[in-house]
Amino acid sequence: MELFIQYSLYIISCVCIFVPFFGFGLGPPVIIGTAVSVFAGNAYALIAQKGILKNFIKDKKDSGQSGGLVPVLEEAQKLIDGIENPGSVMKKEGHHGDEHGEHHHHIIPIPVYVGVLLVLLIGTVITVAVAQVDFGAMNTVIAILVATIKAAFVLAFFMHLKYDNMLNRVIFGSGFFFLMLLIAFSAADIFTRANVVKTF
Amino acid sequence: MSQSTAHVATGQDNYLNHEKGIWSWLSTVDHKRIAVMYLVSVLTFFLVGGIFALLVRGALFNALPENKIIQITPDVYNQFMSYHGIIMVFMVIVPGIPAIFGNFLLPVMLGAKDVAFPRLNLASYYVYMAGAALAVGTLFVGKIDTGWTFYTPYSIKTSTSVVMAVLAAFTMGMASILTGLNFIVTTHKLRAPGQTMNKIPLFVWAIYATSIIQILATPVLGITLLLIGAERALGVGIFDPNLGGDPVLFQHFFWFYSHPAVYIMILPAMGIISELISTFSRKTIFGYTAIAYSSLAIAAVSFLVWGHHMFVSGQSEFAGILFSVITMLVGVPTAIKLFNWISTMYKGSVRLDTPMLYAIGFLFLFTIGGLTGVWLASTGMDVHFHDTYFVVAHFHYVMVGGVLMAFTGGLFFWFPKMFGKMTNDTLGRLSWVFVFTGFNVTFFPQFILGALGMPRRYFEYHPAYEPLNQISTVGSWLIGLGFVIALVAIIHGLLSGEKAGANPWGSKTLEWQTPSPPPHDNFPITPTVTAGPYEYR
Amino acid sequence: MNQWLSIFPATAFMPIQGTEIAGKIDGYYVFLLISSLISGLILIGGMTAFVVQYKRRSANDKTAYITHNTMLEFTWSFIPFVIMMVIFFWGKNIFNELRSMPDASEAEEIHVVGVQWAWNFKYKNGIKQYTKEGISAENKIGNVEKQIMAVPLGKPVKLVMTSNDVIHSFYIPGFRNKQDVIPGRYTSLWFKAEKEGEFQVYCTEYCGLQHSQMPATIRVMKEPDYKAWLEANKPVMAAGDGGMNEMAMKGEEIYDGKCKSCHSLDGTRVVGPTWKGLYGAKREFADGSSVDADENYLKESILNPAAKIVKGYPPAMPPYAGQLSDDEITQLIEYMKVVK
Amino acid sequence: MSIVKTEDGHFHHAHHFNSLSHQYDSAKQGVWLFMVTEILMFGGLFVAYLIYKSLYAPIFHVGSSYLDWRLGSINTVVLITSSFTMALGIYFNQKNKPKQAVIALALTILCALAFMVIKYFEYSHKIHLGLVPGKYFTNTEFQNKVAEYISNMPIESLTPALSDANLMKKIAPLYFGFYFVMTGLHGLHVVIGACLIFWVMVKTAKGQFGAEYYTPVEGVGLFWHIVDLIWIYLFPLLYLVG
Repeated sequence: MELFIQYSLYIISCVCIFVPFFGFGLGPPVIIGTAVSVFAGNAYALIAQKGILKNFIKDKKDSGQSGGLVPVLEEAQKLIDGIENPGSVMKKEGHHGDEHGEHHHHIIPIPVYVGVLLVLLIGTVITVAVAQVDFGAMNTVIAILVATIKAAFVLAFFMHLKYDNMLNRVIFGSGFFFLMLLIAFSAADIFTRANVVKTF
Repeated sequence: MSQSTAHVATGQDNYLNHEKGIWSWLSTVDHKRIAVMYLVSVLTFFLVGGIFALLVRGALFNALPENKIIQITPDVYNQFMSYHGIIMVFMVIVPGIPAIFGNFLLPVMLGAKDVAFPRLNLASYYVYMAGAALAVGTLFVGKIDTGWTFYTPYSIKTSTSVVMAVLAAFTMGMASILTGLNFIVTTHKLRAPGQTMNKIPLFVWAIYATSIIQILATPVLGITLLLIGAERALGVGIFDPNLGGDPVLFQHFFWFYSHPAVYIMILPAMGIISELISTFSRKTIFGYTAIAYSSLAIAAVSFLVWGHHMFVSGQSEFAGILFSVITMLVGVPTAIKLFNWISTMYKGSVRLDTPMLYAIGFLFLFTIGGLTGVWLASTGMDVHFHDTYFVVAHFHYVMVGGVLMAFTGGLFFWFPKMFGKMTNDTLGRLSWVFVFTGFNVTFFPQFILGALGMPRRYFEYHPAYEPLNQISTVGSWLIGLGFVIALVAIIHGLLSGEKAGANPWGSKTLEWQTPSPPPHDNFPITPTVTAGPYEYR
Repeated sequence: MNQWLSIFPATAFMPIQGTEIAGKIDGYYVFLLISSLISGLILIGGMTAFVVQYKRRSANDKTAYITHNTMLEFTWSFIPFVIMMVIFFWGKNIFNELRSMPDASEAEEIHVVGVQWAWNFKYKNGIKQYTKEGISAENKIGNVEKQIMAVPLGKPVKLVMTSNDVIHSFYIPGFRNKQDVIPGRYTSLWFKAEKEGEFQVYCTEYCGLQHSQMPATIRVMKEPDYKAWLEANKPVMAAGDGGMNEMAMKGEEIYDGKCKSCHSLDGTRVVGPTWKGLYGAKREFADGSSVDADENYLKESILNPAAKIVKGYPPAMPPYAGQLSDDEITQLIEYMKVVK
Repeated sequence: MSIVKTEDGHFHHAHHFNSLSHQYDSAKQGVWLFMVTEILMFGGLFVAYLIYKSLYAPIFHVGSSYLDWRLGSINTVVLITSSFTMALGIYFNQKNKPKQAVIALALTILCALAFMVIKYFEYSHKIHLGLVPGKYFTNTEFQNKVAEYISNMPIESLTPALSDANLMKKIAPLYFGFYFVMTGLHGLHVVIGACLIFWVMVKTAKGQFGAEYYTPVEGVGLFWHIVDLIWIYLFPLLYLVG
């Protein structure tokens, strides 16, 4: 999967270099935005999955350097560990269903589910409440923003994506990514069309 | 495991005789048997689509309707042309290589016992057949005359049974999604021990890239087709200009699938060619990584270039230029592949058996198709060539000259593996001669016709174009003859071919390391992979 | 640049050049042809050479073990890339030229309407090259009798195009130009003809039964001839039995703008009743009453449609009181009279 | 894929997998891939919606005022709750508590039914008023309201299309085209989801799932959450912001 990410990265940066070159109006923000996010995702994947950071810290410690940035980096590594291996954080619950051996499914406790339910209900209330006030074009933005936060909670907890492996996250993210391409390029046509004027 | 070993000891048990009776075939979950069922279905549809092609070419032998050798009316011609497109695209080329060779070979090449979801695999076969039945059903209920593209608003206005046809395409799209899903999970999860992503054969890489496209592009086609149905039933207005819709948006949605679909068709063909060239040059493939990655690159970029089908469709000039430059980028990985295949032959030991002849034919035709593709990707040139016979010639060079050549080559190559018998090499070579020359005779004149300005999908045309069209029609008969000879070679091989050994071509990939035909579980013992797929030392 | 390219006779494979841009496109075409021939020769020639030279000699041939060569691979990714960028920029410049419209002041504007299956042209002075009932039997490609669009020589012509039914595409091979014609929207195309004579127009977007029989001809004339043509074909304004008088022509324009989407002229049912043979016919209403369609009824139905609803139709028409002047209503009714 | 529970109460994975967890991971990845296709399929509709909304904002604004946001909110709450009970259904299966799991799944189906009943009332109301897609649209009041709304807009914010009153009247039904297609397709998914949940509920009741093997429940759960997810976007876009 990293290969996939890296190769699409190459392509998108290619596009990135050439599109601003022509001074197009709409393309660059969209494409640069996606490129930056892919860069970020890729860097994250490298650090998290290949353990680059971990190795770096280890090297430093081995060679006796522990000042400077090393403690900060260690904190960062812990954070990544927390995201990547949630099981290690919530071990007690996780091992309950594993009596039969090899497989490790993370089980989220009921209070978490209840909390998510509450968040979603509050989100709904906010959506409805905000819609009663007229913010103009911001209404759509707020609505989509709140909806996205709600969706993130559903994905992370109800759909267990927070505790799932990287691949499934990438798979699901790619759906949204390609959707974004569809809308970006369709919009690049529809909103840049010349207005044809009739003189008679 | 002990069971499998026992079978090998007798040397008799294989997937063909593992179970007996027609029901054991229809209800099988063995990927190899499903592949054979796909083979039979796809070849049948190919025959039907080919007959439509010959009829279309026959009708175009003469310019004016009054002296046509095939006396049909324009509406019948439009139906022939539409059926040729729909059958060949949705029923033959899109499922062709992935569903037949992908199904048969992907698990074997990975060293797995089956695909990840065998029952889903069978289900997708039946979904595909249901879609095909719907499509063929329109022949008896109302016909279809929209072409394979279903452009609105024509598809909303025409009185033919468009709803049934779009449902057919939707259903077959569903089958395509399920197959792709199965292959992706299989590639991720079911590789044999030691079979890392850097060691899988290039055919698997190609199928993997194809599957990604299938998963990501087909749903958009699905919703587009459903919307056409809704448009006809309810008049929702999303694509109907009378109700405020934008027909050009339909084209965006349609080509968001259908351009990547072009790569659904050609990528597996490229995979086959990688295997053929390496095996018959008895040499390791040149630039494995480059070929593998360029498959993924093509898959990724293919989603960004759909607008090059729409340079003159009324999309904005800005979008046209944007799509044009990205299209140029697709040319780079394609060029990389061509160069790599050719340098694979350098200092090799090349043997021109039937499959290799087809591979050489592929390289020849695909080079022409690819180069003319660059012309069409350029905005300035495409304005003149768009929707003329130049485009027709270009995509037939890629689709027929590319995909079908690779398909036939692959069929002759893996036939010993699939059925345990050899085909007659003389017949195979003869078929190649006819297909190859016939193909060039048919489609090269169409480049000239297109440059001269003959528009596509014309039933009657200016008499000045007649001589070139007649050459083209004669060529189509040669292709037809060539494929009939190929079919004879296949049937002859099935009935009275020599018995094939496990590895008749001396290939190094995993599927040749198991008996021909493979046993029910593919391998007597789960293999452990230690070397790459092309280690010819 | 194009000088040396023109040594190679591109016109042998292309239609006659009718515009300056067509010449540029042909130069570009020659460049593509030659560069593709060279690349094709390298690829196919290399392939053939390798097949011949490295033919398998014995069953146990040893082959070289070459896995990759980064420098080589980079070269053959980079060189095609550069060539393609050249091709792209050259093509983009031509495309820009094809698509940047001339000033409205200096260009001759002609309106084009694509219908199934004919091209309709309309000039500023009222000339209409309309085919009312599709294509006539003798109006075929073989023995040409087609719609004529006269254009002046050496003056930019701008076409403003739309379609009445499905997508068509307006293609002039001699000018190397093409643009789809889309219902519900206007697209435009321009050219400056540099050669006298007749140029073929094709429809290149599949539009149904007689897609291949939508021929039209662009007739390029010298400026004075063009003026004379415009004068000679000016519509006859005199009132007459089937002919259109000036009032009716104005009415038609109002119809095109406001009424066409709901009322047909050929008897097909759209949203509202057709206007075909409407004037003087007996109208039956939803409440059972009926009346002959005279000027008073028509006027009432335009101003206050809800008063009398024709049987079998929804009360969908908005009232036009205040939107149309009395003159305009009279013009519309004049037009209804000639729609038979 | 076939999993057999043997007499001693253990589950056996299919022959081509190494282990149960191997099979579980593969199946889950397959379901996720399928979810991507669902997202992209609905995504096509959302793309069309966003484009037309930015082109013809007044139609969507007036259109959304014709929908009852109270019913929409109730449906949102119902679906969110059903997602919660579905998650519980999986949880109880993970904990080897089939009885509670069956109750949770049954509640989910009830929510789905409640959702469809409310949807039915909404639909029949719209159809009664003639607020249906283009071909059958008869509600002139809606068209007039759109015209009125546009006439109240500042003149400089009008595009050529918007200032053409007749055109706007003609294309006003577009909103209900979107409404019926989007909610209709979503409703179809709700029905399919309810059937699937019923299927896993029966299997749970028969004791065919447990902590070791509950892949179908998990898969159906993912599908159901996607249905919920889509509604989370549909609700504000159709009912509130318009």
